Amino acid sequence: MVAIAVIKQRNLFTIAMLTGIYSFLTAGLFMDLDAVDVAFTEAAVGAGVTTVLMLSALRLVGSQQRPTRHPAIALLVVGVTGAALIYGTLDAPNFGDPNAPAHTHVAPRYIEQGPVEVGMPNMVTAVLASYRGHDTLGETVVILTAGLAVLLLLGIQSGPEIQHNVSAMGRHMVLRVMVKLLLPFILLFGLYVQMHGDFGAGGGFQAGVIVATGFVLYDLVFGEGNLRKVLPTVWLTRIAAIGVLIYGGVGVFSLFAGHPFLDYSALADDPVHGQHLGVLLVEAGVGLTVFSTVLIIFYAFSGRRRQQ
Amino acid sequence: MSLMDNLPVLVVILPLLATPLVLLLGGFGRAWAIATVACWVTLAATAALLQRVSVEGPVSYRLGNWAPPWGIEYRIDLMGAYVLLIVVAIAALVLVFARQSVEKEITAERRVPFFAAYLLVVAGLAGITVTGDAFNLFVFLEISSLASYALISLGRDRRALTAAFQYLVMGTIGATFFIIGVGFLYMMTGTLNMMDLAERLPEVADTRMVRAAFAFIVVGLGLKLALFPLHMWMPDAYAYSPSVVSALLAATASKVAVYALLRFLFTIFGLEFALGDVPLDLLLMALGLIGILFASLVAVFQENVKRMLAYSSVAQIGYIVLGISLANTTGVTASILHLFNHALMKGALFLALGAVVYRIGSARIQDFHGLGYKMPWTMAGFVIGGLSLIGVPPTAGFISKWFLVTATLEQNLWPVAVVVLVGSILALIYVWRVVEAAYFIKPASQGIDQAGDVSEAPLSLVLPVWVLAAANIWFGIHTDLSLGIATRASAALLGGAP
Amino acid sequence: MYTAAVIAILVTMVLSLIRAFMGPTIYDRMLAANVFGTKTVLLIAIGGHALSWTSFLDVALLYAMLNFVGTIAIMRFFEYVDPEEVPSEDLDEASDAGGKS
Amino acid sequence: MDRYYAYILLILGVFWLLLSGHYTPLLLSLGGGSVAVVVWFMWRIDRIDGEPFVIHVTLRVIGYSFWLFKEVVKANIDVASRIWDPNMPLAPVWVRLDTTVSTPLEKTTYANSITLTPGTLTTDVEDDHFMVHSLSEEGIEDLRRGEMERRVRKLGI
Amino acid sequence: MIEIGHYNYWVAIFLMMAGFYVVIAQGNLVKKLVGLSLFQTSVFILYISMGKVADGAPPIQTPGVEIYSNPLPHVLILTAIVVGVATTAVGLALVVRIRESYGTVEEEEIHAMAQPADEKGEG
Amino acid sequence: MAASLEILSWFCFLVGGGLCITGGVGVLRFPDFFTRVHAASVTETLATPLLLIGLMLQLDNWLDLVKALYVLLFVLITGPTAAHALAKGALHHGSKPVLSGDPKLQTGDSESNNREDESSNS
Repeated sequence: MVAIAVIKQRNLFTIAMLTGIYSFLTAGLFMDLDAVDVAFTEAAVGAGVTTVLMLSALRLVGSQQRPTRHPAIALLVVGVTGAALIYGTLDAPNFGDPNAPAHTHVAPRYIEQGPVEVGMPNMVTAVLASYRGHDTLGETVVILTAGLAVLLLLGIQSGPEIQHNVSAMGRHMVLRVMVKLLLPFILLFGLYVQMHGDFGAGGGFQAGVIVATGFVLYDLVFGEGNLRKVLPTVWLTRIAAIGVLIYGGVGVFSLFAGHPFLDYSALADDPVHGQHLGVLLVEAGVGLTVFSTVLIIFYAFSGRRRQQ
Repeated sequence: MSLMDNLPVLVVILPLLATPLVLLLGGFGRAWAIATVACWVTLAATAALLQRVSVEGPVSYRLGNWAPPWGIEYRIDLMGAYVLLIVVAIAALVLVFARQSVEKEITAERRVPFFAAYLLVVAGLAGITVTGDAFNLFVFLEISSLASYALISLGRDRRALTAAFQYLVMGTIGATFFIIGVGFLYMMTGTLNMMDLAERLPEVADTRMVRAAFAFIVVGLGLKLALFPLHMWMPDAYAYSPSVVSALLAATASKVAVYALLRFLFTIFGLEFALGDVPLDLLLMALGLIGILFASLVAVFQENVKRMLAYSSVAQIGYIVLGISLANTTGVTASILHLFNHALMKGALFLALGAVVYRIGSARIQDFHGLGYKMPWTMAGFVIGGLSLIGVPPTAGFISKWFLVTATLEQNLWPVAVVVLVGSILALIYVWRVVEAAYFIKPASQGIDQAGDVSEAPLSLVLPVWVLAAANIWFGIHTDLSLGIATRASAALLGGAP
Repeated sequence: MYTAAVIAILVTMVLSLIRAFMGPTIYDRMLAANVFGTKTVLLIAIGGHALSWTSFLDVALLYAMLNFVGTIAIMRFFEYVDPEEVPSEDLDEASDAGGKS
Repeated sequence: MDRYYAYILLILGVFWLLLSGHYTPLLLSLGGGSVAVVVWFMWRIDRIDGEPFVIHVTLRVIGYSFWLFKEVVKANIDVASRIWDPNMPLAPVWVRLDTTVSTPLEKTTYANSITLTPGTLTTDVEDDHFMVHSLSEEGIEDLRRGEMERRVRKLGI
Repeated sequence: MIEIGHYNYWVAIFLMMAGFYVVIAQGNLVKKLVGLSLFQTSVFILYISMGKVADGAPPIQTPGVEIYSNPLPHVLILTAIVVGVATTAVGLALVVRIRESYGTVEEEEIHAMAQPADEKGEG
Repeated sequence: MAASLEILSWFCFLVGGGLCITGGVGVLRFPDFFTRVHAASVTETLATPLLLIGLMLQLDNWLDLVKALYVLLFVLITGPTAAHALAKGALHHGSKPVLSGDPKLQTGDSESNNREDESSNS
């Protein structure tokens, strides 16, 4: 499969491209395994964000790799690990077996009660935002942490010195017109994904990524620091922080209302209604944080000059 | 629900939500103030929590008000509360120290995000200790790890970058192994809740899958806690990171990883499985022993005091693991006790070192010449920490070593006890090298910058050092509190589910 | 009928993948990757309908978008690479030979 | 100019309604909010890069699309036959094509139409000419006859 | 689909090991990160495979569908994907900084550079 | 009515699929980057719409229909834009198209030509 090619390729640009393809394939596999939401995310993240980040990093570090050695010890470690894994799976429940313990203990409640208790058809969103809402709070914080870490490491150069090299692309009329035309639709599509996470695939995380990708596309084509004027870094940091605060705030609100942390039932008189509202708010928080953090990271990478 | 009922969640969300506040309000002074207030309030909450747990027994908290196997549960038993106290107390003390140290070592535009990341480390570590859900533990593990990669990379030496990168690779492999293991467990039991896992595992314990899961979780956590052959990332990471960061991480991060290991070994897999079916006890013991000897030896030859202390940490992990591998009450008590005491001594040592770096800008042993007279308070603190590290009687270090030796002798493993003593002697040697440099060697006249302008570090730096140094002695003499909790915690662990 | 269409798409995907591996220039690879991406979109749209997946068209739309963004991104950043870093062909050729095994 | 944003607002609103498929008050208001946010962003972006592109969607676009589709089919058959021909009768040319289209949107439409038709490919867009690569001389001849250009200009965009 | 048995897991394991091998064996830091994300992605495949229920539908409530796949692994993997991309981003940022201060991203060259300097410029 | 729609969609699928493969073969067979773009545009401009139209004829949910239409429009708009951008980029980076009358075109062994061509360029 593509994976092997990825390993063997020595030109890192090609690798970035191939990992994108690999992500597409993985996402296709996820679709086939009924994991629509995951496929959505994997596509957006693997093929979108990771590729763009990888490329912008490669711009800074150079793309040619030296020939590699193949130490036997690595093979040994890998072999042992692989053997352990195979050993482990030998008496695993069969693939797709509906009677596997994984499907009979905790999961049925999500499937049977999720749509009723949380009031939304998409069980993944229900579990994500409500039953395991705390994980998702953690996830949002992880994103914020990554943004912070990149900020700490690279900082963001702001101001007039971010002139992208004037290149063929810099004044690429067809692209400019087209991107300008597509941008509102991409953004709106992102927001659509945000709002319809309750019903179909999608949710705050995916939406944040899509919206950010739209802006990244704009920046790639228009360059010249325009995007930094549209969405200044300071705004983004604040938006990221506010996103987490919205999420945490919902939790704290339920604390003050005399319920446990993150109990959305506290938000409205009718528990199901409260759940719905809570999930909506929480997803909004996730979306804001993800969108702004992805852009922060992108700024950090693209604003940095290549040093020799 | 009263405030008391919400304590378990408060200890996590206070630092967690203080982070965006720090980012929003900005400003170095304000960031520091918010972080400090958050940490101290958390400390108060933790103390109250410990009090409550020790009276009422384990506390469970349902997040989102979903019943445990479905929702995420926080579950705090005595050991959890105890480790939590260590983490938060050290974090709060280090913050006092941080204000001036950070001002000196971190460039201005990075200070605000620095405190934000600091809070995230604390929140992540606190989350690991209180959570009762295997996957939630992974999430918090990653929060704290990601933040600490960034913090480590802020060291002024460029090797801080490579150290952070190495840590990132190793840490991610560890975390991925961990989720493979958790995934296997989930496949076999259908649950992620720790208590539920513990209940359902015995039915399926005799399957290869569970054994593989066990192996992956142990290796994964072993990577995080720098168990001997997997320790490669640690010395560099501690040696090149900013003083504040080394103090915080050395005193807390590996403790929490040990805690997670204990959780999985004893609470989830249960004693019989963990140390009976699988010959893990022998393996752990061997690794612990080799770790003690090897790391102590390497430490003796280090020129950089920070690096020396980092290797010494690897050795101390060896002691802790050794205690676990003995699998009797005394051994585990010794481990838990050492967890606490090691946090105290390493905290004191790294902070003292931070104060030295603050003044002379170096941590090499030859720059220590004559420091004993120029920075008497700092160096005195360092010496007390060092004594505790060696295990000299009136200090806390002595108590835990004593218990460890007793435990080995209970099992009639006197060669092991000898190794422990040898380790202490090696510790004596490397601590002595610093002491010798500081007190008995005159500074070379052409010394770089100690031409008389080196004076005692400011109060905000010395105070935390001394609080910890004093704690080392206090807990060496008044053992009731620490020992009592450790004994009860280990009894609970070994007695199966607390 | 769906099967026929899906097989056709899969064949095309394989063909474009071969081109992506063979290069020889980075632009050939990008072109192939672009074709590959479009075909993935089609595959999801048609296969998704055939297997009655839910919200497969949302995913297809997302893929179409990412495919475009990806192509532009690669081009954008490739412009920054120094000419001397443009992969020399034999290197790539050699590594590919191993890659397809 | 303000009409232009009202216009975008309208198009995006329709886009949302067709996409959403859920018409509860909550989602409708969220949709309205989303559309407004996007339009605000577009307004802001236009202010900053100074390149607002005014779109006039007219019914003529539909007619043009059908014509273009017919051309595309013809060209496809041509290229497909070249692909399968064992001799691969290729005679690629790369020439300058003078044009009179003026506005950016017109140029873009024209250039993309050329590219969309297999066998011809716009490689560069300059003020008064395009560079076009074609698989054969005939493709260029067709373009030079200018039917496509005329139709693009008639769109009045 | 039950005949497939464990085949799916093994594919995932094979991919996992491929990624893991890259992490250990490759000297190029960027490549290491690529390997790392390959490794993680394969773990995701493992998880999602275990969530599949034969003949199940995606866990989105649809009228007339009785069997759904297990939503829990999906949720976990969503979180894990996020963690993965966060790690990659931080890793890449580190690589960029390493490149800036060492001038290379090959592990061996960095080692060669770091050792002689060990005694100088400490602290 | 339903039957004729069915037949129409069959037709679309078959022709689309055939064109799709054609394009793929073209991408492999054609001698240089620029000619390959033409081959690629066969798959993008006719095969894709045909397949999607075939699909649209099968869909019974108007919401899906609209989304399929969006996908189609999006692909049609971005396809040529990307091709154009790629071609422009390739030129900018020093590739030159192989032109009519070039002896390389006649040999039929496209790969070797190509490598020669590229290595002389870069």
